[in-house]
Amino acid sequence: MENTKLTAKDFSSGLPVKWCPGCGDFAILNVIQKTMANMGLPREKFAVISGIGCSSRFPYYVSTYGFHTLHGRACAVASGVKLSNPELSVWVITGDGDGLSIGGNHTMHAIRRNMDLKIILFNNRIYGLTKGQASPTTLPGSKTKTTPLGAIDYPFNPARFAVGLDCTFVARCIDSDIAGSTAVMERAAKHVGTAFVEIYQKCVPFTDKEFEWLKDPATKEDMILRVEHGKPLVFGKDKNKGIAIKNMKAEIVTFSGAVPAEVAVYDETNDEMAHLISGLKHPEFPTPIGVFRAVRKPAYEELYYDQIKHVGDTKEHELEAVLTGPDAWEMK
Amino acid sequence: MENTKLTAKDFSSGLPVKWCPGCGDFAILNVIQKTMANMGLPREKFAVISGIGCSSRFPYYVSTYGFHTLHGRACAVASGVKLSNPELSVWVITGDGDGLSIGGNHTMHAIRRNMDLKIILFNNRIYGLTKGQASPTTLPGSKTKTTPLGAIDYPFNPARFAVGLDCTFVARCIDSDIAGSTAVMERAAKHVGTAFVEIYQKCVPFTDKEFEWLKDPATKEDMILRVEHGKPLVFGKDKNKGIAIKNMKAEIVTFSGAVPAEVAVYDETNDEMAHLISGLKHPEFPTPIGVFRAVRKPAYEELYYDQIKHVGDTKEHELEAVLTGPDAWEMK
Amino acid sequence: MTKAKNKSVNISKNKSFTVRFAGDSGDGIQLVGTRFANATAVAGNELSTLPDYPAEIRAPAGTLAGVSGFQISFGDETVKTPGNKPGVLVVMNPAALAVNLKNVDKGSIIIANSDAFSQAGLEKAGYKTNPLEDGTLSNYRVIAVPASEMTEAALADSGLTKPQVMKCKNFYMLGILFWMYGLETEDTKGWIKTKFKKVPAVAEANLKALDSGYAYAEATEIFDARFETIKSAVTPGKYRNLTGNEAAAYALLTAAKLLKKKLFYGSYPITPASEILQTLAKHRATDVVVFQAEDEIAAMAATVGAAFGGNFSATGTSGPGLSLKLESMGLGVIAELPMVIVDVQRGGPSTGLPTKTEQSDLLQSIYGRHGESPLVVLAAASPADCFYTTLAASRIAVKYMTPVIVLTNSYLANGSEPFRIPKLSELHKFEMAKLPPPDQFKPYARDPKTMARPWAWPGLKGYEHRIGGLEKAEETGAISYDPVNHEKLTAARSEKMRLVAESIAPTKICGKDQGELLVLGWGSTYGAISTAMTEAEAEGLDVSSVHLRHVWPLPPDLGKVMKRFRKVLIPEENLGQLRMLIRSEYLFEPIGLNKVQGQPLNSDEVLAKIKEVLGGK
Amino acid sequence: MTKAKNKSVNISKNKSFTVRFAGDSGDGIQLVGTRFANATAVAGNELSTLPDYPAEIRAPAGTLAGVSGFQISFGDETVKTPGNKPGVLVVMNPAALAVNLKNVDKGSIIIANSDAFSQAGLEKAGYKTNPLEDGTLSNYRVIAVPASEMTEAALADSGLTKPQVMKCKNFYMLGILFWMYGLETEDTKGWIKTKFKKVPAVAEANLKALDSGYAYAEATEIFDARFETIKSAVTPGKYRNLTGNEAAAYALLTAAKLLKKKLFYGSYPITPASEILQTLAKHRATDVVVFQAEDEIAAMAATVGAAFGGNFSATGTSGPGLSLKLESMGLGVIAELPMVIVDVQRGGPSTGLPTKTEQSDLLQSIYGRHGESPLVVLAAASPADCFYTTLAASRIAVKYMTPVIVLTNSYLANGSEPFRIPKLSELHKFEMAKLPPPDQFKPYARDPKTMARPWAWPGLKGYEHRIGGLEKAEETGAISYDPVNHEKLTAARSEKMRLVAESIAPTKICGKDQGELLVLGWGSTYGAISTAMTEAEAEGLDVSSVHLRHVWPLPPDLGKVMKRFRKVLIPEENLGQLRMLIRSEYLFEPIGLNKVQGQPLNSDEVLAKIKEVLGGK
Ligand SMILES: Cc1ncc(C[n+]2csc(CCOP(=O)(O)OP(=O)(O)O)c2C)c(N)n1
Ligand SMILES: Cc1ncc(C[n+]2csc(CCOP(=O)(O)OP(=O)(O)O)c2C)c(N)n1
Ligand code: SF4
Ligand code: SF4
Ligand SMILES: [Mg+2]
Ligand SMILES: [Mg+2]
Repeated sequence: MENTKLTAKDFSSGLPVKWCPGCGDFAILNVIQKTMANMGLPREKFAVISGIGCSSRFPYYVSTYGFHTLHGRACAVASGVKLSNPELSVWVITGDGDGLSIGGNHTMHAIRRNMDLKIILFNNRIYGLTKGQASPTTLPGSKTKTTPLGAIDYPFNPARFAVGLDCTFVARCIDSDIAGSTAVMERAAKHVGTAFVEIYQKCVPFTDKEFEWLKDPATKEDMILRVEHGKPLVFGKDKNKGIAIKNMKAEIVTFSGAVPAEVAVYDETNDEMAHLISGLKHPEFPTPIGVFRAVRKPAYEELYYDQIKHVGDTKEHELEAVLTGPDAWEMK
Repeated sequence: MENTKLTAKDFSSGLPVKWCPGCGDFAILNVIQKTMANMGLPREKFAVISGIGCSSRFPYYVSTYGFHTLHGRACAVASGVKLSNPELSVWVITGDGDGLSIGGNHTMHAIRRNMDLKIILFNNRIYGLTKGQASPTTLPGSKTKTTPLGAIDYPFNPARFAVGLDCTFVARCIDSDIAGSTAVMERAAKHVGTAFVEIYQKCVPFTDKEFEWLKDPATKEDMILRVEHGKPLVFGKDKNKGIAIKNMKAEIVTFSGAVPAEVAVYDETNDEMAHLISGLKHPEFPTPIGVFRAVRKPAYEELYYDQIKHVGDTKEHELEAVLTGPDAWEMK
Repeated sequence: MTKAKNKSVNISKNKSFTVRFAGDSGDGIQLVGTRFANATAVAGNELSTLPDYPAEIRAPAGTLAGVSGFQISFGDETVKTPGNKPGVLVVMNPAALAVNLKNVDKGSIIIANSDAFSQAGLEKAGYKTNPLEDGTLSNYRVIAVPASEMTEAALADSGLTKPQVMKCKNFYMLGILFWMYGLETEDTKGWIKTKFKKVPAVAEANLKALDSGYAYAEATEIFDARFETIKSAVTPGKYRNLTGNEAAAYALLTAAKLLKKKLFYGSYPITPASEILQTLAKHRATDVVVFQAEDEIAAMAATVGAAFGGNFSATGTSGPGLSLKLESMGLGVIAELPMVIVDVQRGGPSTGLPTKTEQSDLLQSIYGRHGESPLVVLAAASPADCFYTTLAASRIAVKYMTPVIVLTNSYLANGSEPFRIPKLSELHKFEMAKLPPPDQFKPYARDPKTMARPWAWPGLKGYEHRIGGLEKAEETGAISYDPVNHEKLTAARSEKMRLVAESIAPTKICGKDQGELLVLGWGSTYGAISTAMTEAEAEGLDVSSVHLRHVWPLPPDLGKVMKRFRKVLIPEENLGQLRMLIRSEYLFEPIGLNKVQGQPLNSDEVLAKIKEVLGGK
Repeated sequence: MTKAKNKSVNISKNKSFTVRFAGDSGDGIQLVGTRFANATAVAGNELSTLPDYPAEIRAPAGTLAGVSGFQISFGDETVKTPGNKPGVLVVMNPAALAVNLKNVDKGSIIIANSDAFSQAGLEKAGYKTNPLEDGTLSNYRVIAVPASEMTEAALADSGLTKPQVMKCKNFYMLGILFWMYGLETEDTKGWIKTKFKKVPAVAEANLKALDSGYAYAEATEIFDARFETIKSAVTPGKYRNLTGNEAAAYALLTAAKLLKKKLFYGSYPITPASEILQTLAKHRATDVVVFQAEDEIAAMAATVGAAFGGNFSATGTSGPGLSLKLESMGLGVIAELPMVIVDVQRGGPSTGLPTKTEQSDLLQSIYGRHGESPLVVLAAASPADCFYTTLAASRIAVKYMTPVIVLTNSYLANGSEPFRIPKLSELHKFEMAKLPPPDQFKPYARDPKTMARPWAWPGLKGYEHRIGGLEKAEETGAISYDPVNHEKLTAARSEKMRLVAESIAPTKICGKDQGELLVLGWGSTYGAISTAMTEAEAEGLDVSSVHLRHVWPLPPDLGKVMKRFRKVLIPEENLGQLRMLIRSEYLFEPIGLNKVQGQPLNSDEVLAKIKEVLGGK
């Protein structure tokens, strides 16, 4: 696997990229191409599997193996790819509709099995490709083509959803925050087991303003909580606010000077902390981003091949023995 | 709705019940029939909707309206029943395979919407009807027809799954614990919004011993943690053990005499506590049963009808106005 | 009608005209197309329209991928399709010209916004030199209008920003077209005022652009032609333009009202069926429940649940969704509950061509479920017919207690035509079996005339009962593994289909009722076939036609009708799916005309085939 | 062969015998049935078996719902089915008698465990008086054996508990049957020893029960009859008994080995297909990946993924699962990846009759996907043929790069027959298109002989490419919305089917190759038709038969073959699905024999129909 070092450009398929000008997907594409280049794997060792949606056009733009499958089925197809060909680095590209609405069952079972997939969920809180219907992450009250009076469904919080399923790696990042999403992606790439990454993604025609408050330089530092393992949960332009946990509930504490002890120190291996933190919501709380959970547990395909490594490959005579079974007889 | 009081027997359809002798389903049937009788609703106001599985035979034995639908689709069919006919008390009867494997997506979206359904999941950790294949709750290492060397899948913990999805009512009970399951069922019946009840259920031919340790009078009090709102988390034959929560982790503390302050007092409205408690697992911890989470949030159908109550029913002339639209013209 | 007064122009009278608007997706093409359509309708024309969206949501501005089109044909009653090739092509930019030119016959008129033919614009469209000037269009009548510049000039004092001003140039072009066809601007002006009520400056600007375009055409020498249609005598009444998707949605609302039941519509978005869901979402009420499910399986299952719950219940989707719905639809079949499934067909297989049209889900609709699982399939012939076909499907569903599939496709779904708005009192009531008293109620006791079982829903006292997907015993509906019972129930479900067939009205033949050639069509090819038939008749060809709404079961007299013709031609947008059914049912080989291009068959193709068949006799 | 020595008995020689074991599901019926089958096989018989499980997992002991059955027919080469009616019925309790008596002709032998005919036992079976004594069975030859008592006596010193002892009475009965048919007990004894290795006392007890039964039959006067079959001359070699589900599973293992690829099998449990999954689960290896997915959609999607990943990949299911798999299967069609889908048909529609047999998914297999989405459908004729048909399907899938459906059903899946075990070296190699060098690789460049595109999987350097479910451009496989390209690709996918058809071996006619009547069968009716044919031939009737493995596309010479017969009869376990295809393809009306009872057609029914058709000529 010692190739000449590849660059992000080597991971571009050269095809014209057909997203709306200004779409958040462009930035994510760049970050992932760069991440792949840094993995030290040759292109043929990658498979990028997507469902259907704007985001799911992704594989066409990456110069690896790619499969643009069916709406909602990316995780299921990818599970087949990974199990059949376990040396591959398999990336699932999906949307909030693709991965959480029609594809919810496959997403959750991939996570349950800890299948070694990098599931990258582009959350623009809308059905982009079909032109603007509500998705399971659309916020209550939002007016979309299917919710003319405002959505009434309670939304999923994708990262918390994954944490709730005990996903071994869960992170959230923002399309425009290149440094943040690069850091998250690099760690996801190295994780063995299911890595679930939610990306807040701008959709120009339909949810243009959805994440603006997390991007506006004037306000963003007060709006974002950058979660880092081993570091206290501090935020704010002046780094003067922190999250304390009391009676299993989060509270904002404001301080000046040194970080007080009541401010929780983040532990990405603690399930309950991940659950609590991933649940913090605007406007009561800042919006957490970063790696929420990262633990190592054998991946499904590791367990699979481990359980049968003593069997090895089926030899011809072994197959013949199977065909024969314990009860055969000779006829002359 | 002032009928002569109905009894459990009034809720029996009289059909011969066709489960294996000793199946845990019998006890659950009795408890639910009794619960229904106590609800003060006439029989015609109930709809019992099931998928496919041994457990899903349930509706045939109840004298209300019933629909034995398709494998995995009970929550989806039931959502249609409830939305179309919102005064009904709609009960979903499902299994660990039916509700969490093939039906996972519908279960999770019903919970997300907080659709007013009582989802009763019979968890026997096996596919009973199809004679013994692994289910998503089958424990690792279990030998089943599809896992001859022992299951490798990580299992779902159904109650924790529901808590992770912010289900507004989540409980767990045990088939043979009539008092416990009656108490849970009575509360589920009254809950508005999704009530998710996991029942540990004995399957005679396939998972006979699965829950024995929770039933053996000699050991069960040390194995079970009865969770009650507002009460300290105490367990053990001698009521001398408790659960303390430190650094967002549970710990067992042993004491004598009064319950020490470090033993947590259960709060069924606290998401994080529900998440932590529902995650406690044998053998490190006792197995929690009871109501894990109960909060009131408008149910989907409440939100739906509320949002359009100002519209009311469509009058004929309103429909004619819709047909006409803003752009009609007269031709002579 | 506003008449041209200040210059002499040639007035061409014609039975019909076809106009195509094309431009960048940001140019407001669909909007002006729709307004133009409305104006022709108000002037008393028959018409048929078809939008043609780009596949990408927002392809880069000015590129070929970003071209949006809207075609309309209008005139007398022979207008049944949006027309084959436009006589007038309006292009807002070079890309629009590049994409559409191949579909315009020499000699036609091209009206172009010449301001958009800048170096940059030409390059994006792949032109090296300017086609308006380099002789490319020498065989066409080109009218170059500096629409951007003129609009800017007209709106100099509007107080709007430049981009806002530029958004008005479509109305400038529309003004020109209004003048050319002698159409009234009144209605559109009213529409602009309502639409931009909240931003009066924009309303004002659009009104001014419209008037300026109109005035420009009237004043300028370059417009030497005006057109007038020969109107048809139409049934008097109130009319509106309606797309096929709107028509299907309104039919469901109407069906529920006629049945005096709550409507339940459960669906999952999918192109090109989403507008049915979106239209109904606008009309939610306490008796109109619209449910966006998590996927198509849930949508179908909830639809079955709502039918069990006692609502008039329906779902809609397109091919991939239909595939997913089949299992739950089968539950509807064995549960014998009424429901309507609208399938807006698109190009397949798999994800295929999501925005393109096709007729390739016919066999799936009939045979797609496992086991012997029969249901009724109807197909709509035109956008407005989506209303009547869906209404007919609803009646059958309730009368016979069965799921019914309605096939439309993206051509019908997005196309529009005038629709005479019915009064509810004109529409006859629904037939539905009466419930016997509770003590005589048996869930699977059938009405022998329809084989319908009684429909009793939760809430009704005394009718409590249990049903499910396992085979059921005659009468009681209890689970039955009995072999002979299974055969009986299988026969009963199939007998129901026979009874539906018996109820179909006698087949209507267009043209002579015997002869050399019968053109047998179904669904969306109606317009193309009708137009071809009119032309064939004019040429004195010996050809008649029949158009099927009932594609399964087939009308019982169809065999006899076909026998009276020496040949039968079946035009279809698939590889021959109806043809296969006809072969199997009537044991002869019809001639096929099959087009699988994601594009509708057009009347020229049908006419050419008619001639080929007749020529070769 | 053990010969009866100590008493004089009548030995009836016959070409074949049919025996049915029946008892409570707790009685070990399937076990003794299987042992009996094995012994007949070892003795050189052809045979065919069919288990008949109760629908409930564990219905209450002794009830009608709890009756389990196992039928076997054995003898010479004319044995092709488990037989219509048993000549010997063995019943372990009254319920077993009540359930099975209607299927036994007068004059047949009934061997009953008379100890089970207690008051309680009779009541559970709905008998008021004891049928062994009240004259009910006066027209039968009843042999009442106090099997419980005798077993108890034999095992008095075994040290086992009473329930343990009672579990041995099936072997007691088996001993009697071994004696009656002169079968060796050796193999079964060996089997008992292995099976109960860990509990020697139980092994010992079962051996003793078997011997005691044998001795009892030999000693007692009541057994006056022994039977001997006339053996057929069979191909020499090693044989085993194989059910259809095992055969399908083994074929997939074999196919992967021949192809030198890893096998991927992704499935979701469903009756009656679960045993394929369970059988393969036993043989997992680093090159045999067996994946129990969360549902059928995931199973199919993962199967497509594994084919993309470069494995030889397959899935299996039954009707409801097939409905769910259709959309993902369509992705396999447009992606043109090789895969095999085994559909073990059961009674439909919907959940239907999950444990019963049918042939009603044929049209769904062909037409069930949206759009024009063709694939190949094969059908297996017998349990052992499930091996060869699945292997043939695998070859086609890889050679033509296409999904192939294999239709079996619960009758074949659970039934068994002897299977000559092939050496891998006997089986010819797989054909598969060669990959060109990377620089010449185009994902959709086709081999003109097969229309197969090249199969390049992730991991192969230089072949990186992207595919998907949208319509693809010729050669490159890039997304293409081009109309003419869509028509070309649609044609290419259908041309592939034509090429598969061309490769089908000439149709084999059983009997004369022209005449009055041709019986055309497919799939699981093979046994019944063959048996009927043998009898018809014996009676000198003018009838031949053809049995189809290739149900779609159909063999190209089939039309010509059928033309040589005045009439064609199609027996099917559905409402006429192959008949519909034949009508549509060949434009004539075959005669149908249709049974939709969840039960296999039997040879008597086929023979009667043959006679009816020939009589009525
Ligand atoms: C079976 C099926 N149902 C529906 C669709 C239509 N469809 C395509 S993409 C999409 C939703 C896309 O939303 P999301 O996954 O959030 O992706 P985005 O476009 O927002 O990136 C839908 C409903 C389909 N292609 N297939
Ligand atoms: C679409 C479909 N797939 C598979 C099946 C087969 N099936 C019926 S029940 C069942 C699993 C039952 O397990 P569970 O839901 O846990 O219920 P239990 O029998 O254990 O109560 C399966 C796989 C089916 N009926 N339909
Ligand atoms: S519609 Fe939204 S998600 Fe889709 S390409 Fe445009 S901006 Fe991106
Ligand atoms: S198999 Fe198990 S779950 Fe099913 S009826 Fe028997 S004991 Fe109950
Ligand atoms: Mg989205
Ligand atoms: Mg279960």
